[in-house]
Amino acid sequence: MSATVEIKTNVVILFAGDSGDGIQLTGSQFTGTSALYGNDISTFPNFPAEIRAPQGTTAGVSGFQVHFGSVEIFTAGDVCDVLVVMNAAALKANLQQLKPGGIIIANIDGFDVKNLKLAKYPTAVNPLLDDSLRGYEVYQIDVTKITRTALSKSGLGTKEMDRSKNMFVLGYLYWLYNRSLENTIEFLKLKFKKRPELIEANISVLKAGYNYGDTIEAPMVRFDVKPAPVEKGVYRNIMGNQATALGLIAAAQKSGLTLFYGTYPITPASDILHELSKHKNFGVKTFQAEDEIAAITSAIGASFGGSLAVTASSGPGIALKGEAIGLALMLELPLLILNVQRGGPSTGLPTKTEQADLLQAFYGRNGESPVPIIASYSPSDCFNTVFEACRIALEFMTPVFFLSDGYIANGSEPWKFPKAEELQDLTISFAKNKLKTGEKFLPYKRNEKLVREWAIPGTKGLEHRLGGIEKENETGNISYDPQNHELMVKIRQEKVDKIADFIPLQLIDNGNAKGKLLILGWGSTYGSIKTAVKMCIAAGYDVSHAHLKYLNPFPRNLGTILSNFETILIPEINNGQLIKVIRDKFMVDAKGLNKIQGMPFTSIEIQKKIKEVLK
Amino acid sequence: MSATVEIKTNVVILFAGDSGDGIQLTGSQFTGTSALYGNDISTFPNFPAEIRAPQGTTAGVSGFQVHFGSVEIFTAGDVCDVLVVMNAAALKANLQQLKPGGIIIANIDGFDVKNLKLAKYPTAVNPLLDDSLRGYEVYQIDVTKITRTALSKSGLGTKEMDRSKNMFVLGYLYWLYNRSLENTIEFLKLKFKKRPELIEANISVLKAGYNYGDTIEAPMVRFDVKPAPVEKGVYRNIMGNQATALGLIAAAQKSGLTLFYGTYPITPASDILHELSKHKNFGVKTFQAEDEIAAITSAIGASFGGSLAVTASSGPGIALKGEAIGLALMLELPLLILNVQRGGPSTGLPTKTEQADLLQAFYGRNGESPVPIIASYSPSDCFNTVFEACRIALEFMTPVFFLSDGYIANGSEPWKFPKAEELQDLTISFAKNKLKTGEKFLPYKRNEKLVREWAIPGTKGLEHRLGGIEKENETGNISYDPQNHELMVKIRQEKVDKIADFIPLQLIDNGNAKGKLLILGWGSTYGSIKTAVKMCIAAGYDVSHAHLKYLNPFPRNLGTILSNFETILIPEINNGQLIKVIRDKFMVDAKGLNKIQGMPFTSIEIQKKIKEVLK
Amino acid sequence: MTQQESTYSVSGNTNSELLPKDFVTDQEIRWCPGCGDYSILKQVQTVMPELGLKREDIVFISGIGCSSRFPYYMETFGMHSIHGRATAIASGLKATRPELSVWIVTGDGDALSIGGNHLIHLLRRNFDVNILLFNNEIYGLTKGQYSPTSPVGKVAKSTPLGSIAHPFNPLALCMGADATFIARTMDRDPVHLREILKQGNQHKGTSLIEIYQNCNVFNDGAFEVFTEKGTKKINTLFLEHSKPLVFGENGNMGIKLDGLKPIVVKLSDVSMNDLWVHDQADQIKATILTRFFNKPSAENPLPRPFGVFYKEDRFCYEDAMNKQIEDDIKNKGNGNLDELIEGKNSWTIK
Amino acid sequence: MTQQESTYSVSGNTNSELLPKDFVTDQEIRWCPGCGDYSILKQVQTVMPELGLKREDIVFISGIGCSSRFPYYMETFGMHSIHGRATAIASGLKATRPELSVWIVTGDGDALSIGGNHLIHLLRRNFDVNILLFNNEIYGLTKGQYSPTSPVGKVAKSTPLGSIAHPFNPLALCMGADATFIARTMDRDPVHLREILKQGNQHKGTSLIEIYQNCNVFNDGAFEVFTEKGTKKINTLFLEHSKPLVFGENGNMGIKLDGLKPIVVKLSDVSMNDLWVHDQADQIKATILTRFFNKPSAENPLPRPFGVFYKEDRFCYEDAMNKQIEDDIKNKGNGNLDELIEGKNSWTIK
Ligand SMILES: Cc1ncc(C[n+]2csc(CCOP(=O)(O)OP(=O)(O)O)c2C)c(N)n1
Ligand SMILES: Cc1ncc(C[n+]2csc(CCOP(=O)(O)OP(=O)(O)O)c2C)c(N)n1
Ligand code: SF4
Ligand code: SF4
Ligand SMILES: [Mg+2]
Ligand SMILES: [Mg+2]
Repeated sequence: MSATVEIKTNVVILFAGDSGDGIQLTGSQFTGTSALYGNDISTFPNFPAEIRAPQGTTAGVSGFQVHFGSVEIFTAGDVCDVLVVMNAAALKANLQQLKPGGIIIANIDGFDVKNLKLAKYPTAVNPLLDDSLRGYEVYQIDVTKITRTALSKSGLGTKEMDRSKNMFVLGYLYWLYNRSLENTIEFLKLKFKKRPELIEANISVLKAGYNYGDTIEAPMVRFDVKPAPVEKGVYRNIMGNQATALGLIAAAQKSGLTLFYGTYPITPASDILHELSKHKNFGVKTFQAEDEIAAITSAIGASFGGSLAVTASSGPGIALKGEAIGLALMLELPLLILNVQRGGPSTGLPTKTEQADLLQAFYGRNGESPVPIIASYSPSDCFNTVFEACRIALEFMTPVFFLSDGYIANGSEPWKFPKAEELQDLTISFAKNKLKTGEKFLPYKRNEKLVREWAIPGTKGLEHRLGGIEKENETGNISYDPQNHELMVKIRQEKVDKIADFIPLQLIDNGNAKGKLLILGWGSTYGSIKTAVKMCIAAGYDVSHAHLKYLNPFPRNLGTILSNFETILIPEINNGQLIKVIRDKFMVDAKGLNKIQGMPFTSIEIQKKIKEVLK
Repeated sequence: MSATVEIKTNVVILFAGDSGDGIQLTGSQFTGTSALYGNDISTFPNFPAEIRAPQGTTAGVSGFQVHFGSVEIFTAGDVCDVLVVMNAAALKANLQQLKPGGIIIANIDGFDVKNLKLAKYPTAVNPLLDDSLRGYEVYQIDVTKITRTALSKSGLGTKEMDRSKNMFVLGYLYWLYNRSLENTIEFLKLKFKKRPELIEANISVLKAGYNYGDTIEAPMVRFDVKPAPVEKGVYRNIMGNQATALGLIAAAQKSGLTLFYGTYPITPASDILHELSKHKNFGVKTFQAEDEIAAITSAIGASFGGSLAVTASSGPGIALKGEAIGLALMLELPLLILNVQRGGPSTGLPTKTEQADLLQAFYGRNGESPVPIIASYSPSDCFNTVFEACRIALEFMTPVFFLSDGYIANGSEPWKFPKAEELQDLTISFAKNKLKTGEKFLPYKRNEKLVREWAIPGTKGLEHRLGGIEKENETGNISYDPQNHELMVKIRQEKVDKIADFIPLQLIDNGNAKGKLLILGWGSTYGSIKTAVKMCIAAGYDVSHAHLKYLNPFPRNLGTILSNFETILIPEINNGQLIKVIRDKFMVDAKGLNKIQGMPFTSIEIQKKIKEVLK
Repeated sequence: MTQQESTYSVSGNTNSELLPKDFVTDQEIRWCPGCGDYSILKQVQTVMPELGLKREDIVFISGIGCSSRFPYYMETFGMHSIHGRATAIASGLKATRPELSVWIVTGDGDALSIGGNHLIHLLRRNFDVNILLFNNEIYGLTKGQYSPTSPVGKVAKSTPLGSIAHPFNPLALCMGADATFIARTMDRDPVHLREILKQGNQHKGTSLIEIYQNCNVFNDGAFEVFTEKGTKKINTLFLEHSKPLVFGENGNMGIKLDGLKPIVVKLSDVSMNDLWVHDQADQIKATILTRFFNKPSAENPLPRPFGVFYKEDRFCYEDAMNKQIEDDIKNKGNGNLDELIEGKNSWTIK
Repeated sequence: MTQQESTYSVSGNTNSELLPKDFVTDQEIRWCPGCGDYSILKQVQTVMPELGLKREDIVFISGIGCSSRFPYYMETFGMHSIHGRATAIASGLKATRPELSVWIVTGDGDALSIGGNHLIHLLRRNFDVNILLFNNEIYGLTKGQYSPTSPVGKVAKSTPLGSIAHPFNPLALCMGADATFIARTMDRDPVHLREILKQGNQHKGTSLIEIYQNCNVFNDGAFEVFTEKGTKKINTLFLEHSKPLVFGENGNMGIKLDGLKPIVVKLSDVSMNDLWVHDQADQIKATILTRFFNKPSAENPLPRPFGVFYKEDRFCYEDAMNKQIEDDIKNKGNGNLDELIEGKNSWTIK
């Protein structure tokens, strides 16, 4: 039966099911196909907090949200248009995400007595049967049964048959959104190269799903989401942690240095380690240390030896690195510290996102210890931002904080990736022995940027000693001299402040350069703010958006920008951190918009606040 | 020959010599005697950075500065009136501390060729012989020779004789300042109880010094510093670290709890451990852990068990405790974290003072993690302040930061100490089992102060589990619920903010409640600011002084106070830390006065700044 | 004012009415289905009532890891702390509350990677606590990185080409740290597990119990040669004090010492009397037993020992701590706060 | 772009012209007069030219402590880092610059208290570095607290009534951590010290050298029975590979193994042939030797061993790391950045 086709500018689908239901794969496939088709896209996978929470329970629900459109897309979507649920728990956990009137596609088999009970529905209640879902359009499909039927002649066991249930759902959605099966068929061929019987089975179930849409008798609307007017070029889909890993390898290649990555596993930073350790043929050295302190100090050792040294963790692990960060800054060695932030304090909410480690990056160590801080604002942006962080570390001989968070780290988006040759060169010149006879090497002699030279072991004549005790200017010898200490503290501060002369000026992302309201954001709130501001401007509000990537030092023109607005609003996924620094530094009475729920803002929340402020 | 007597209101003497010269003992004796006499007093010992730097070198010079007067004394003195030097290095290292026209008392024997060379005077230069010291009054005494003569019949060896050189100097100064020998004689009798021959020797050298003053033929002025009009009562001399230790024991006694002190040695905090470990008969349990992390986590264990748990360190060690502080705050268990600050960053200047760990106390951990902060302002004040910190920790079930610094820790002053019975009672009531059958204990149920109960193991029926993962309100069970997380973050913040209702209002220490200039200080700058403001007020300047003890939360009326002044000046021994918090919180454009030299402000420096601001 | 002794006092009565189910909490267990942790939890809950302890005197302290979720499932006092620090937290608790029964639950990463230092220091100090080290040779909670006990070559998330780090031999390490009680058992042998738990509890001093635990999601079968029927008998050696070392199908094999070298012998060739007799008190013998560590194979047929390797009587830190306090009180009398505050050199201004 | 190999390349040439004085820096030495550290510094400077290393290829890394000031006095590359972390810093350096000669200088507190974890992990990973552990059984720099090697009863700043913590046996701990080279020597025997330094340097893998060092200010005489003329001979045992264990005035005593038990015998009573012959390759024997640890006395006359206890060939972490990289390059070719960035699923928008 052929259905009417409705054209949509953008659609949010949330796939949800048990961890074992192949939800992540289904979501990624749908994403890839839509990207290929030319849609702009943003995604957010939502893993259960437990490794494998008991099957069928809400704790075990895995989700994958994809937002695709014929317009520019900046977030994974506030609410969803379509909710695909493989069992009762998935419905229960996610129904509040579905917009009124939205579509529910439910696998009936996941709503049997056992599943209903595991999802903690009251006895004898089945949401598919009572009319609690009357505000939605519900499509009930017995996925299991149809899948088994489709595979009846495959010779596979029931268990193995059931594993392709997700392909049925995917096929059905391809039908619904008028997508070609080609991309997924190719994928299946590669994935099951070694088990041809599974290639066939999965393809036939995929097609069964597609055909089901075509053939069932229910009156049904199909949708079309046209390609987005995105820039021409070659794209790929990329997750934040992956982009971070690639950015590091790129920086190593462009600097000609060995990449040393000293780390200790922690959610949500570990995937960077996993990704890097796959690329040993780039000379990458990954080191899973015994703890976070060894992770950073081994990186300091590698930096002393002339490597591009990186350490990474999330909040609690970063807390452990504080003392060693102080050492790196005293030694004035390049070092990258990546913090993929998660919900805190303490162990907090390990699998959730938060921006609550900014002040830790600023002040989380003893003494006067300024460290440059730079934050990424989207999954693909991690590539550029971590590359830039490497540039700063190498160019200014300093530890640098790179901040990302769980939302960016696990989120993905299409990326018009650069060619290697387009990337900036980071060529390093280690100190050479240019001493005249009798002359002593001065390890703390500085250039006009106040940067000392990187003199690595193996360089004859440059033998020298570094340490964490206050050092005499230029010679680096231990010095307890009062004046010298003040001088050195000031120099270390000035060196970081001066970086402002070597970073881009702050741009207004959207809106006028002067006006009533500036939304000042940083990090992963970019997409929601961007969307909200865009819509508010369209609705006639006088609002602008600037998004900070450079947090320490701030771009030189930030003060001027702030002074051009009547009100400054700073949305953060924390209890107010950037706002403290801004208020102190610029004496502007900025207001905060804070959400501390382990989840990103919706653009609606931000729009609401904008309208409230401007009314 | 009898000398003229000149009356002085206050005098600063700096004793300086080699580490082996008994300088600390000489200084303490002089201090004790003057205190007994009724002077107000402040002292500052200055140890060499090395354990035992090569004898005779400037690196090996040990100093003890005492400031005593018939007026109130608040600091150890900006410059000194009298400089006692046992050798050439001591002169070289300290001459710049002596005021023009000041008195130098020099031991000639310490200016032989060898000593001059060790002190790095150019060959053939002897400052006692050229006229480089012509701006001072120099008394040269061959202390060694006279001491040996005085002991010629004692039967002691030369080495042992030479060890009482310091008694000669002390005796001479007793003569100069018209002091009785009694106190020191008593002391010697006790100290050498087991070696009577040394009692006699030391006393006779002490007397020789005194008589030397009486009999030499040089025309000489003696000085008299009358007793100060200090409050009546019983006094003792006390150093900051000692006062901290006693304050902790007092809090343990008044709360009826076992004091558990988990720590790892570090300068300048270790002396608290040394002091506490002497008082095991108070049931004090000191635990020298394997590192700072074990130090704090063992304390958390002790707190869970119902002890008054304390951990202490200095900057680098505090940096290591960040993660565990987050745990304590999540668990909502009482815990004291003492930071005796020293010069940073990194290893920094371990033997010097600094106030540069304030922002670390505020923000040095992951996530939203507010911790109350309270700072002591003088050696004896450590007693009250640490006691108050214990009160807050116990009353609000929270970790609390107590900040002190190297200057306070090693400085000493007379203390009109309280009687035990005058101290506030801190009686604890652990949670009791008041549950009805079937009722569950709710470990995170709160009282009107938002404080939960302390339910310790061993209490039947209150079995429960705590952890660092976000917890459900009231039950304490693990919860990943978004709304609950926001609620808990807000509660933890509010609980700390609310403490403001249970601390004293901020007082103006000196000056008017409204005016042109407020000097807002915290911690060890108290004495210098107090002195400076007093003098400026006397000179007619419109300046006031408020000194913060409560840094988080601030006293409720602080905002009002700040708004009553045209200018706020914040002097700190750092590059500007409190000022950041004040500017952010109160939107006042406060100015900083910063010194980062590992040394306290002189009151002159502060006066200069006051005059500059007010001109 | 004196210590609040009343609140602290803990009577020694056994509480014979308690049942295993009294140690079950209302929290849903969140381990993966099939995880070895379930069996260990079960055995601990089973053994608890037999130990003669009051429930409120028992405290379980853990770090972070799958295994470290354990305290949530025990109806006793408990703390789920931070990664690697359970041992240090327990030390502070035991130092101040020696009358409590303190159990530490930790994983191979928690105890031997980030927590290695606290572990070895706890062992030397010999606080009277029990350590249950769940060794699954993998990082479970963080989804499958190799751990300090993973064998060389282990392919895991962080080592796609195989691990290159020589692993710890946990019991050898603990012997080196002067542990006073070390034992090994496994999730799949409930009877043995319970027996070892009881012996560990009885030991006065730190009891270190390594438990082989299967992580069926990230490291399935790591110990199957020791746990599965077909291979268990010839690959495991169950130690019993004063008994000769015998193992194999039908107990037909034994271990003999050739000088310092252990060799496998057939009981048909060698007399029982010539076999190595297990002596828990012998530190050297225990060390040699910890070195039965390579996977048994044709060239190296040494079976893996289970049971109590070593047990030594040595004073516990908390006892010495208390004794020092008591002695000091005996010598100086109970501390007098007024005297302390006044010090020895006060003066009066009138 | 490829690695900047030119800058890194280090030739293997020995530099025979170097003299001990070439390793002396212009920094004034700040140890207390009489400190054992002076002698160790002297011997290290003396030995350096004999090792066939270029000065610029040598790196000394230390933590914090009196001993950790060492790098400032060595005219090589050096880092005086933070307390306890020298071992971890050295690991990162060696992992990336295997051609350098890396020396770690650490104290008993630095290595075994705060740094214990990094030490044992370094040992198991077996990076090819040398560790000089200056054991003075005290915290020198912080002015005299007891350390993890101080004996029970030690009266120190933090233990005015005597320490109550059972100390580590450092070499036993290191054996437990699967060290591949352990040795003991002392500040007061320059010849032996130099010999052990050379052997440590020759060993491929982590060489752990414990050096008894007198802190004459806070712990004077801690080792005097082993270092002073009158008592040294009967209390020390100098180990030499393949040689029987002989000691005593005129070498008239020996050690025999009675089963697993070492006993002291007089050579007049027992034949040389019956003595224990030192075998550096024997892990169990080495372990037994580390257990010669109580102060020698009438009941326990076992002398304290000095020399190389144990030496094992095992692959070094950095070599395996490089091999894995080489193999990966062999298998997949040198990484191509464009291909990496593009990934496998790109698409083109035209
Ligand atoms: C400071 C810190 N670092 C890292 C982590 C992440 N983390 C949690 S558990 C764990 C290791 C778990 O392995 P193991 O101890 O063997 O326990 P298992 O899960 O296998 O039972 C890691 C690395 C953390 N929570 N905190
Ligand atoms: C993080 C940190 N904790 C504590 C200290 C203080 N500290 C410096 S050296 C030291 C111990 C020194 O003892 P040891 O390692 O035995 O060296 P030694 O001075 O005896 O040579 C301590 C506790 C520090 N510098 N940093
Ligand atoms: S990941 Fe492994 S150890 Fe963790 S719960 Fe699952 S099966 Fe158990
Ligand atoms: S304190 Fe001891 S170890 Fe340190 S320099 Fe002095 S004598 Fe040497
Ligand atoms: Mg594990
Ligand atoms: Mg030492």
